[in-house]
Amino acid sequence: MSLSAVEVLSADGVRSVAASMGLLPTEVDAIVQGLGRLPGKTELVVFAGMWSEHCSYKSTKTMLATLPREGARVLAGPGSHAGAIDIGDGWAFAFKVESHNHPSAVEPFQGAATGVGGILRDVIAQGARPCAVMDSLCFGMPDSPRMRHLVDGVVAGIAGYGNAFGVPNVGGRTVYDPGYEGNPLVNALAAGFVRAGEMRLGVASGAGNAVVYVGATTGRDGILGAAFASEELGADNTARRTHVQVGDPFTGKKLMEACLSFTPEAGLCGCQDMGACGLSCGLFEMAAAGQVGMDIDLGAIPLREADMSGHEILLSESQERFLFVVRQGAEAQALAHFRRHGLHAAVCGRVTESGRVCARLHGEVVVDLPAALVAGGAPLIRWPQSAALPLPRPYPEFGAPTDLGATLLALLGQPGLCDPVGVYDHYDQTVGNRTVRGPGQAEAAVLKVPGTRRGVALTVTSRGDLLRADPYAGAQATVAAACRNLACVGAALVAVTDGINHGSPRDPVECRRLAEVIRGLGDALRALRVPVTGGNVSLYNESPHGAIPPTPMVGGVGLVDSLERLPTAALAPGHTLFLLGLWVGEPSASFYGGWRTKGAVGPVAQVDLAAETKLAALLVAEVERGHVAAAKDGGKGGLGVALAKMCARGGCGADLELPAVARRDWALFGERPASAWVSVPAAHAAAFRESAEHHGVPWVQAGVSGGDVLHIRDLLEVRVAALAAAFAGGGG
Amino acid sequence: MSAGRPVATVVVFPGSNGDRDLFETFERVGFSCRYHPSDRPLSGDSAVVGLPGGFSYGDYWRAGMLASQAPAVADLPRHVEQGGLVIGICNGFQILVEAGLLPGALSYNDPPGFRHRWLTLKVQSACPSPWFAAAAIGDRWRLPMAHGEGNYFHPDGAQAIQGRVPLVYDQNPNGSLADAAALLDATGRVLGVMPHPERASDPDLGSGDGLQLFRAAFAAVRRDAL
Amino acid sequence: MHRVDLIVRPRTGVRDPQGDAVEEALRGIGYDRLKVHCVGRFLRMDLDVPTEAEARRLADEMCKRLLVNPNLETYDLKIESLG
Amino acid sequence: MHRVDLIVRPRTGVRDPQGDAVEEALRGIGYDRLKVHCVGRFLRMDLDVPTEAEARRLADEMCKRLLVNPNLETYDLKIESLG
Ligand SMILES: Nc1ncnc2c1ncn2[C@@H]1O[C@H](COP(=O)(O)OP(=O)(O)O)[C@@H](O)[C@H]1O
Ligand SMILES: [Mg+2]
Repeated sequence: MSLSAVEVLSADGVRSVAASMGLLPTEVDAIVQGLGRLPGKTELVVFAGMWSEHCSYKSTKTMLATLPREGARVLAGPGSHAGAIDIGDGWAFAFKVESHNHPSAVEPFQGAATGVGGILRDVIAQGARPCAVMDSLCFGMPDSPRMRHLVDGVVAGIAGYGNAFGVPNVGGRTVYDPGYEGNPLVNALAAGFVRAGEMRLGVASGAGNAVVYVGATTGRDGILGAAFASEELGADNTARRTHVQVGDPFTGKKLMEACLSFTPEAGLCGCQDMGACGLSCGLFEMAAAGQVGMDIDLGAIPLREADMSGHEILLSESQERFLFVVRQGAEAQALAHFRRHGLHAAVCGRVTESGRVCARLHGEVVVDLPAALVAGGAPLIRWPQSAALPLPRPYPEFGAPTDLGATLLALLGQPGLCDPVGVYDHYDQTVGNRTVRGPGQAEAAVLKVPGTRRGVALTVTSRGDLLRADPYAGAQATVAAACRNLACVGAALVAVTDGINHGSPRDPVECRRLAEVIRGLGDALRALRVPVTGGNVSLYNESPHGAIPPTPMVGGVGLVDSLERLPTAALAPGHTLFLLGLWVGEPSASFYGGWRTKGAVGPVAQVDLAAETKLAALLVAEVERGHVAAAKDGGKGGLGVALAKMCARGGCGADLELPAVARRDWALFGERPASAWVSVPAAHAAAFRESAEHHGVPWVQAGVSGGDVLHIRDLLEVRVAALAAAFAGGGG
Repeated sequence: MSAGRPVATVVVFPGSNGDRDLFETFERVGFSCRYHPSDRPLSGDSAVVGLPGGFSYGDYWRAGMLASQAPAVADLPRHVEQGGLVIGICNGFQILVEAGLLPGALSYNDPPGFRHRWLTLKVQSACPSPWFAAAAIGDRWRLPMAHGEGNYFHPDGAQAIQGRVPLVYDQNPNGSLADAAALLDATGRVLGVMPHPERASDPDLGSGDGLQLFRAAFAAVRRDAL
Repeated sequence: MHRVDLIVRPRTGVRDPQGDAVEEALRGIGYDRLKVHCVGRFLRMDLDVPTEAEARRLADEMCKRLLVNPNLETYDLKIESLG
Repeated sequence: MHRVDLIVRPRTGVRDPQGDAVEEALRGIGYDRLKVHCVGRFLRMDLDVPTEAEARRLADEMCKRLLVNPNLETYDLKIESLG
């Protein structure tokens, strides 16, 4: 098939068009070699999109391959729409994280909204009905009007999409740190239940089968958005404004119902969301996965604007669109099905045996490319890595504050530590009738498995502040935190999805950090025997202020055997309080240290994964025995802040005594992994002690809960009302 | 179809998202429940019709407005005349008001914006209604709210809805007239409620208080059938 | 063919929390010599009817049936012939 | 004193899901000779400034700073002296 004459470029033409679209000279060589001819204009644009970092993972594929993927429960791993695990009772649980950092920086509301819409469609493509979303947000300090506007826009966008779509938001993270000043992070995780045998594949098959377009119309939205997500943000974002995509949760909801009710019996052979790179991505990835080809008539695509060019149609990132492969002969009913749901639907081509995707517009061939070359043929890149990492600026000497109670109150009111209720009360948390524990109700979210009294626990963690100091230890700490959060609701971590947010890999220091992040994640996951089932990488998170701190986000999934004995994170009176883990008064990289020193970074406490494993095993066992009323792990703000949050949430005080240490401020507010507070009904205290011994977890029986004062002898004495007021904060 | 069980119908509008929650709740208290697309007239055999929560037509333009014109909604007056019960929850309440089955209007929350929150509500005396037959005046229920347009308004003020408000907010979250969280029609058979009783139908999820409404309706329908 | 511009706004006397919020936000960034009357909705549509009178009749009907809630709102129509 | 009427609507080419849904619903109840162009927002405010030029300048500034999202929207101002 020969390309339309207007598509043909000279060798020089190819080089200059390629360069203007960010393709590297080596990539142009690979294209020419792979094709055995010069690419045409539209073909080059397709390569620019499909070989962008966002779509091809060319800089990280090799590193990501080192993450553990195997596990007895894994039903679908990296490479599927969303990963999925077997959770028993005939159910699979699909879940995945996605980033929308760059779009949200440019257009906070729509950027965040379309981020949620996109990740929901990945879960739907897997065949699952979404049951929850979570969001992990990193912003600059919220004191400028510009940042407030950004925060409000992002939160409204997440709320706007999820609420209308009808999926509950069950938790997240909200971080404020100057490191994200010019480049916020917006990561969203979606999860859903699907009958184990009913998962779907993004694979085209069967020559003669129809390629069917379904959903919203195609406009000039976000063209080459994927390539854009692979660039650094310049100071001037205004020039990119024509790229903005608009989400439509109403159409998203109709699309979900139409997709989930379209079955193999009705002609479904394969399906895929048209996400980054839009139609191109759907066509080439499905064809490549099935080792087939496709003949496509771009003139059949339902357009919002007339006179769109071939490359605009192929690369548009208009939202709420799916591509289906439908069995030959079943087209008419399929189209009727989708139209009955109020969607646009059209047969736009046929599956062939050629292995090539050939697209015509007005009868002229604009693209004729081997599917495997486009989807998967991008040359991998090994950017140079610096040998050593610069050492962080260490803490200058500073003394312990005299009034630890006042320090606790001040810390508790900081943006990022105080209650983020101002974020999550914009989110519907209960639609769908599955939310057993939502935002603010426990250390991890818990969802009820349909038709059972069992639960799935979910958490997201991210600790860019620790990774700034030590990407390897920080990445491990991020995984460990996910494991601990789940253990606090009695769930063992069984699988994770990871979202890597990073600066430019072209900078050797950043590239080294990236390698360390992935090494840290991999080592921690291997030690805990937990697989990754999928994830997302967002690079080039840079701004005129520099690269963001490396910020892997970990979405952890665990199983709760019985909902009957589920702990909360709120203290109630009359229970025995245990401190688990070590009580040590030494400096450590922490929110407290950064706050006291205005941004210096201390030594990151080494993560002891054996200790984490023991702690988690103890918590899971004791929750299971019904011995745990409330549990909260030591995280950001240390054990002191964790305890204060339990008091504030429960409106309950405590009277405690702890071993003497050299620096009481570091013991309270320093951050050490493998620690937690547990409140135990007094009748079970002895059994709990025994169990802690048995599991090899260091413990202190610190005192009892009750009253309206938090009193830690020789350390501090603060009224619960004051804690609650500080926790209610102002920082959002 | 299970013989003998009274039938409840959940009307599904494009964009409804509480349809499954309502369906499961009807089933839990004993109804045989079925979904019904809003673009078709109602079939005559159900004892109860439920309009679910959600964002019909995306809540675009004005919540409930576009859905209020649906053929299934147009059939509701006949259903009520024949003794049938109706419940509209959240968006369903908005639709009932827009369709004129309940008086007044639901406007933007004051303070503005969508809010999700667990609330305490108080049962108060109102015209007799099968929905509240089992509830005692003064009972307190815990239900979640999740809406942006739940601010009940009536141009003639509070006396216009006197005796029609069976549930009031302990702490008014949205500026509703007379703290009204729910409203009955003159027959007591049509109920609009802004918070979500169907999401408080499983103690595992935080509260089972909402079940009382559905159990009462089931008992009433059963009694009528005898 | 006629173009219809419809503005729907809260009736006088009806509370307008959205308008209040916008006024507050504007004051918050330093505009103090202002009073926001109301926040409303706008819709532009083309009606394929021959006369302006017919366009107005149709548009009025849509407003009464659907687009305007008389308990809360009032509306203005602007109609223009597109020739 | 000047009265400002502001209409904010989606820029041409930008997707307008709201307009699409309203059109779909209007067609659904039998209005088929229509095309909804867009759905937008309306705001009416009074500005306590002496000249129309000053009112326009201020209103333009408010639009740029707060009321209009230039990524997606465009706007029209109508200004009237209240004497
Ligand atoms: N962006 C967000 N979206 C939804 N929920 C959030 C978000 N940020 C924080 N939360 C929820 O708020 C609660 C408190 O958060 P945080 O203070 O970070 O954690 P913790 O209570 O575990 O110390 C948690 O339940 C968390 O899930
Ligand atoms: Mg925690």
